[in-house]
Amino acid sequence: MANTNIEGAPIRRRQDSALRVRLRRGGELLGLILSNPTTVFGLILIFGMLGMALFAPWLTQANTPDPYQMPRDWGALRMPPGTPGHPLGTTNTGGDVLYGVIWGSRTSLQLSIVVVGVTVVIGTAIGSIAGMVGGKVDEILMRIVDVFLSIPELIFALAIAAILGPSFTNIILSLCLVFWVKYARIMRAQIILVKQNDYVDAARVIGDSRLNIYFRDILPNAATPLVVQATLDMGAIVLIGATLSFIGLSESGIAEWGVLVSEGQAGIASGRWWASTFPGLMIFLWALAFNLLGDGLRDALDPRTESRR
Amino acid sequence: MTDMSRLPTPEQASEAASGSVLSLRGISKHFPIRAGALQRVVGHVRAVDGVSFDIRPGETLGLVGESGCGKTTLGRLASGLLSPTSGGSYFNLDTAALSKLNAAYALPEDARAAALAPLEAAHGIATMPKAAQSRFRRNCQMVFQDSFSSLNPRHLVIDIVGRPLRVHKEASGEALTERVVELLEQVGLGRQHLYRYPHQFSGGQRQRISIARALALDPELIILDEPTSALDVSVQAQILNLLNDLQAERNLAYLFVTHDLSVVEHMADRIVTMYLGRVVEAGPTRTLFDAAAHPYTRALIAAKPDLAVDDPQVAKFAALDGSIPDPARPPRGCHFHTRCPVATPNCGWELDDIVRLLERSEDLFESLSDVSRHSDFAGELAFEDEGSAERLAQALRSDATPASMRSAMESLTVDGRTLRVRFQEVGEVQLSDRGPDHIAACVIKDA
Amino acid sequence: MSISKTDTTGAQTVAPATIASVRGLKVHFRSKAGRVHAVDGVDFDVRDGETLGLVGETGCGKSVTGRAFLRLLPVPPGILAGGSVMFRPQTSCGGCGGEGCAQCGGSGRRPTPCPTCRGQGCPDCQGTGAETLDLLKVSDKQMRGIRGDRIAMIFQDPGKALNPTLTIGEQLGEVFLQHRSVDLLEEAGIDSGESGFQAGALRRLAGQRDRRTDRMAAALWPPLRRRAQSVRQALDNRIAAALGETQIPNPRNIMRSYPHELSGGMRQRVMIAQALACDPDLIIADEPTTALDVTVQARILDLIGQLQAKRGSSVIYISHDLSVVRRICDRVAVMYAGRVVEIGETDQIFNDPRHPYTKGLLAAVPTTRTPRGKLAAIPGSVPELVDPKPSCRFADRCAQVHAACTASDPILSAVNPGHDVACFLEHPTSPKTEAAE
Amino acid sequence: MQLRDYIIRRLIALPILLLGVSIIVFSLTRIAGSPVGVYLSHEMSPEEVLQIEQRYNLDKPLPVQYAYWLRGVTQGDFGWSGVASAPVAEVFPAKFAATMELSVAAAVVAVALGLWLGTYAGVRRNKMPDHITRIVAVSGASLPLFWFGIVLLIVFWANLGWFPVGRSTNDIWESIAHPTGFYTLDAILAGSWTALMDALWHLVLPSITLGFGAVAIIARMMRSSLIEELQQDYVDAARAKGLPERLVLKRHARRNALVPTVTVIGLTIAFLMQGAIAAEIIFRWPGLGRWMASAVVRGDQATIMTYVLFTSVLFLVANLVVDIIYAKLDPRVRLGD
Repeated sequence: MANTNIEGAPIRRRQDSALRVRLRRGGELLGLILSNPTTVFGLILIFGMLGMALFAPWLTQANTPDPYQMPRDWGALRMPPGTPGHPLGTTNTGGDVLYGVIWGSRTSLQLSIVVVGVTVVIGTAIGSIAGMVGGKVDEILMRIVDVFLSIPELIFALAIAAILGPSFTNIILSLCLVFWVKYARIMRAQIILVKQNDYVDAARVIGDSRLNIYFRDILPNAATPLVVQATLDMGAIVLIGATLSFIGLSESGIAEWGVLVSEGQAGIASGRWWASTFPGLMIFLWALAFNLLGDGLRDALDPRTESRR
Repeated sequence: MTDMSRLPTPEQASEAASGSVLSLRGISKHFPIRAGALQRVVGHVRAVDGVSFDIRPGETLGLVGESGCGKTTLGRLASGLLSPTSGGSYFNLDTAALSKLNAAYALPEDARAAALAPLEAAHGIATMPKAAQSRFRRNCQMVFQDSFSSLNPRHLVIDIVGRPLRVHKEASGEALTERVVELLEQVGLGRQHLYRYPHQFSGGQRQRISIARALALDPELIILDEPTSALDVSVQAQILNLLNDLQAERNLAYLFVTHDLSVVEHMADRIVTMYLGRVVEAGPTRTLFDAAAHPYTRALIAAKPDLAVDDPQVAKFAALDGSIPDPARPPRGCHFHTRCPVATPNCGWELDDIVRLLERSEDLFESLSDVSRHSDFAGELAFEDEGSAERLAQALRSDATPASMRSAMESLTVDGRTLRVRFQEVGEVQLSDRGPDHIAACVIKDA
Repeated sequence: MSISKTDTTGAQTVAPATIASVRGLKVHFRSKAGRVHAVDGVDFDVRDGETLGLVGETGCGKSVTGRAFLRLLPVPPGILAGGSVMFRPQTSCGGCGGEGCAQCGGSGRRPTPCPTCRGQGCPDCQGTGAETLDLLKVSDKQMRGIRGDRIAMIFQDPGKALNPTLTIGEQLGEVFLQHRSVDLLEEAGIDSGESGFQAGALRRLAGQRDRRTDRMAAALWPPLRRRAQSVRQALDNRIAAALGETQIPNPRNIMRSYPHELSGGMRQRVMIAQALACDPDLIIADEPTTALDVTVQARILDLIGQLQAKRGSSVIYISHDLSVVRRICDRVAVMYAGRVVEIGETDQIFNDPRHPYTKGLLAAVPTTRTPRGKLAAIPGSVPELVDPKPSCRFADRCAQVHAACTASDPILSAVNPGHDVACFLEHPTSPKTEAAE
Repeated sequence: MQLRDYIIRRLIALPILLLGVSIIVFSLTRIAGSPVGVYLSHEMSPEEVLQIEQRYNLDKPLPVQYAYWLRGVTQGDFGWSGVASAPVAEVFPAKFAATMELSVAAAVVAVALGLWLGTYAGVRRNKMPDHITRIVAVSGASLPLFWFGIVLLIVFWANLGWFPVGRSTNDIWESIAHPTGFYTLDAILAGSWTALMDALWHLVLPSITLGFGAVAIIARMMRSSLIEELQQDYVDAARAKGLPERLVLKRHARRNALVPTVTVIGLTIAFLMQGAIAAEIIFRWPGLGRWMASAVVRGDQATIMTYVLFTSVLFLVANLVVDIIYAKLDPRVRLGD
């Protein structure tokens, strides 16, 4: 609904400036995002886990020399939760579950930030080139994308990681190799969509350069779905990374949630449920938090899906 | 490319004493149609097919036609947003240059290139030097139909209206703000609107912002692509008045693309009517409304409801039969003959007209098994049974078929399950003079 | 209550019967900014057999008013905030069997007698003796019986109002199956007295109440299949006839095609065929030609006019296009910001407009006579209807605004027989009461 | 584009895509080094190693090696599986049957439940069932499948003892013949009630584990597209005809809402293939996934390559089928760009 009070706008608007208006708009948007309780819940979870990752060395005694290796307490194997010194119990090999849960958040943060960061940049670049240049270039790039998309992503990443050899770094590398495709595709589709808007033509009629039009008109209006997807993937990457670790593609003994679930698996027949349960719960919460935030962003940023909720 | 030499004749050019802002000559835009497993190009949609006209300084040229006639594509070709498949557009021709251009196009095709070369170099949109191109870019602006889509939702009004000035480095900082305020005031908005987003405005106000943006570089020509068709009448009146005031103040030329005959009658000095990618008639507004030479123009005008008619019951609905034919395979001769109420045998009746007739009949189309063409005008239609062929022949000889189509048939024989038919061959219909500054493409000359 | 035209002017001529009357209709929408009064106290009558034009600009509430007749409002956020829509369904005239006679005024139909008093006149039917239903209050089941049968709707964009995944025949057939299954069974030679599984299954199939077992039986059991096919045949004949009536060439072919395979004009013909399928008493035409080209528009308007005249149905023609309304309507109601501001015979409205808004609207349309650049534009734009104060809704755009305009609501009252205006310029002493309670 | 043309186009593209996939996979394996290791033992001399390299064409340039490998693949020679100590082609069918049985069970549950749940919630928008469905959907998308399986095991196997792990009880398995490799089918063919119950009993937990995520994905899509369709004009038009709400939903809205949902169902094929790996590890299900998992850990290249190739064939074919169904459901659809 158009704001029709414009004609009689009060004088105080005189002091408006572009910055002020933009800030106000940002504030309104933030308000819109925060008006959804599930989004707020997601954000609280995210801040909680980020805090955990940030303050890990203060929450637990960092293991030396490598804090990402689980410390082993050979004197307290297979202890249940509530054991003094091991509030969440210990694993078969005496690893402190709490330590794994806390330092695992750091590992997960590393994983998701590196993979999402790298793939968003690569995907945006390739998708933009395909969408903006079009023609043969687009054709070739999209055929490559098609080949990548013919393999389910987890299986592709699994194969790459397997061939590179089991290590957490290789998991990151393999996920980077696989995930850019999705962003390239979204970006290209978005650019083609946004290009159809008359304001792009209007900018051409003015005589603005193609690069300017891309950065001022196309990219900002095309980015929304990418931002939403990236948010959702912050969770999804951890989920997939943990699955790879669970299958056995990480070094064993590192503080990583998937590895811990895998180690704990052996004990469940004997009733030792804790070693798998807590790290798994963390994966769930991590993915849940970003899913909630992503959904909230989508609703707030994309007017079309307003009806979808 | 058939009739570019017809328009306008050198005599007419001399009347246009002040030259032309933009001249299109034989301009075409064909979009490929792809089909089959390998997506080969199997044909072209001739969205615009050999169109020529001039836009004179300070005038409003109305471009009318039904949806799908190519008027929007033509608007985009004129603004340089699309590049033509063939033909040329020439910018800023004075009287002398315009008559040279017309003389060149009057030459046979093989001699034309040499005569055109100097004009191409100085005035051709695609061929002129960079500086001249940039001058064209500043002097030819556009206002779009959809005011939602034509303003970037993430930009403030000051950025939108000030952008042309920034791009062409005309102003910055405080000076830019003042220029933008000036422009906004010219279109009936003001300083208080500088820092607003497009979504905070109503449709009419957004269209005003679009107009302010188009005015920023002080152009000579603005292409208006259905600027008011998304607006309510009371707002439309505001915008039309505004456009008119601006034209008077700044000696702007408008190319007004619209489907609304009332609006174009009100606004235009001259009108060009298009049908299936071609110009069928062009002339001064009053001439067209009082004495249109082409039956299509007449039909459009008659279909226009008008409040000024005193007794509405007298103004009987004038309506056209049928729908617009497939632009990928336009009818031969006059494109309009399939729907024309006054068609003659010379209008280009062809084999496809029989197929169009068949599509309307209950069962004959089903029993049609094969069509073999000798040309567009002659061929054989094979049916699954003899009865169908006979029935079609009867229908073609009866009143169910337009009289002009019947007399266009040179022969019609039934041979078992096959129907042989030959129509008289007719060339493309050319635009011809109908009076001062008035041309039309119709085989009936004494309308 | 506003003054009813028939009461004040009924002296010399017999007042035309009304088929529907809207009184104090209020439809509100919930929005973030507040309660939007989209329709805010609308009164008008629809006379039997007439075409009533409902004109106004975007957002004036004309479409919502039209949809209220069929209760097709999104709930939530739409709220029926008050008023009534009274409707008198008709039946075929008993005197002539629908041929048209003196008894029914040649229309071939007459009002259904009131079930409470058997046509004697009682409070239920407001003393008219004709069955009178408040469309806002009838049960859902009764509403379904009215929709498509007694009141039909032609939508603005036939491209969106036809289901893209069903064929034209399937969509048109639904109307007949829903409202005319008895006739279909009769045409297919299935006796109404017949009982047993076969007859039951056939009845369920023809009435769209089929169960899975019925469909399986109809597919697998030859005797049932044959009879189901004859019902199908009867249905197809009806569909083809309905399409043929709208001058669609080759209806049997069109039946098998999908909406996207047809041109816009053709689709609108299908919509019209669907709306007129059951000979409704009242047709709501919501901007039926807005999406079409002018040359096609003329044909469609012609067609609606012809078919309406043949059936004697009444039409509410909703449009923003004054020139079209002038051509085809008997009477016109001008709406602004959720209210009817002026209503009268077409001639009265176009030759003697009284409300400043109507005058402005007419002057804003470019015509042959208007000199260029001299269109009389109405300044400003339509106000937002969030929690409006009592005042003339047009006051802030009106050139002749005075103190009374901003103080209270003007109400519709007669300036001439059959011509009502809601404006303080015409009725300086207008009572300050609201139109509805 | 015509549907027939489109299918032809896709069928032409299929082998080309697979060729692309095989090149990627082949180059990856060779990055990691020569696969000669599979054939070697400690006591071989350098000459013997050379001989073996020659025998398997491992001394040739990479493109030539690729050509030899491709020729082998087309002839059904997928190489030697180090993990299974047998040729890949020989082990494959039995494992394939096991995985398929699990995936089909999960898919049937997921599609049926997902569509029902999505419809149920979409119709009751913003009411209690809708909120619950949304919670189920979002947690389904966030739940690590392997952990969910373990939790189920902890509760229903380790603590309650209601359900078993593995694919079968050994002596019951041996009591019947296995012509198809699908245990449930075999049991039905053999007419053995005990075997059938045993098969189904073992299927319950793994198929719930595998299907849960897919239910979430499908329900979510069905819900949102149903809500979108319910707002279309033609739904109002159907109501204006006097149709009861039941038919408006069934014949108009739900059918059209299925169109985008079908695409998502196609994507869940990939989801099931991926999920099967973890599910099979947890439930000791002797299928392709578990085989792949051990191959991955031990660097068994032939198995990995075969598995990747196989899943992409399955995935591409499934997507093709989905697109055809899509075109059938929606006659407007203009396939391809």
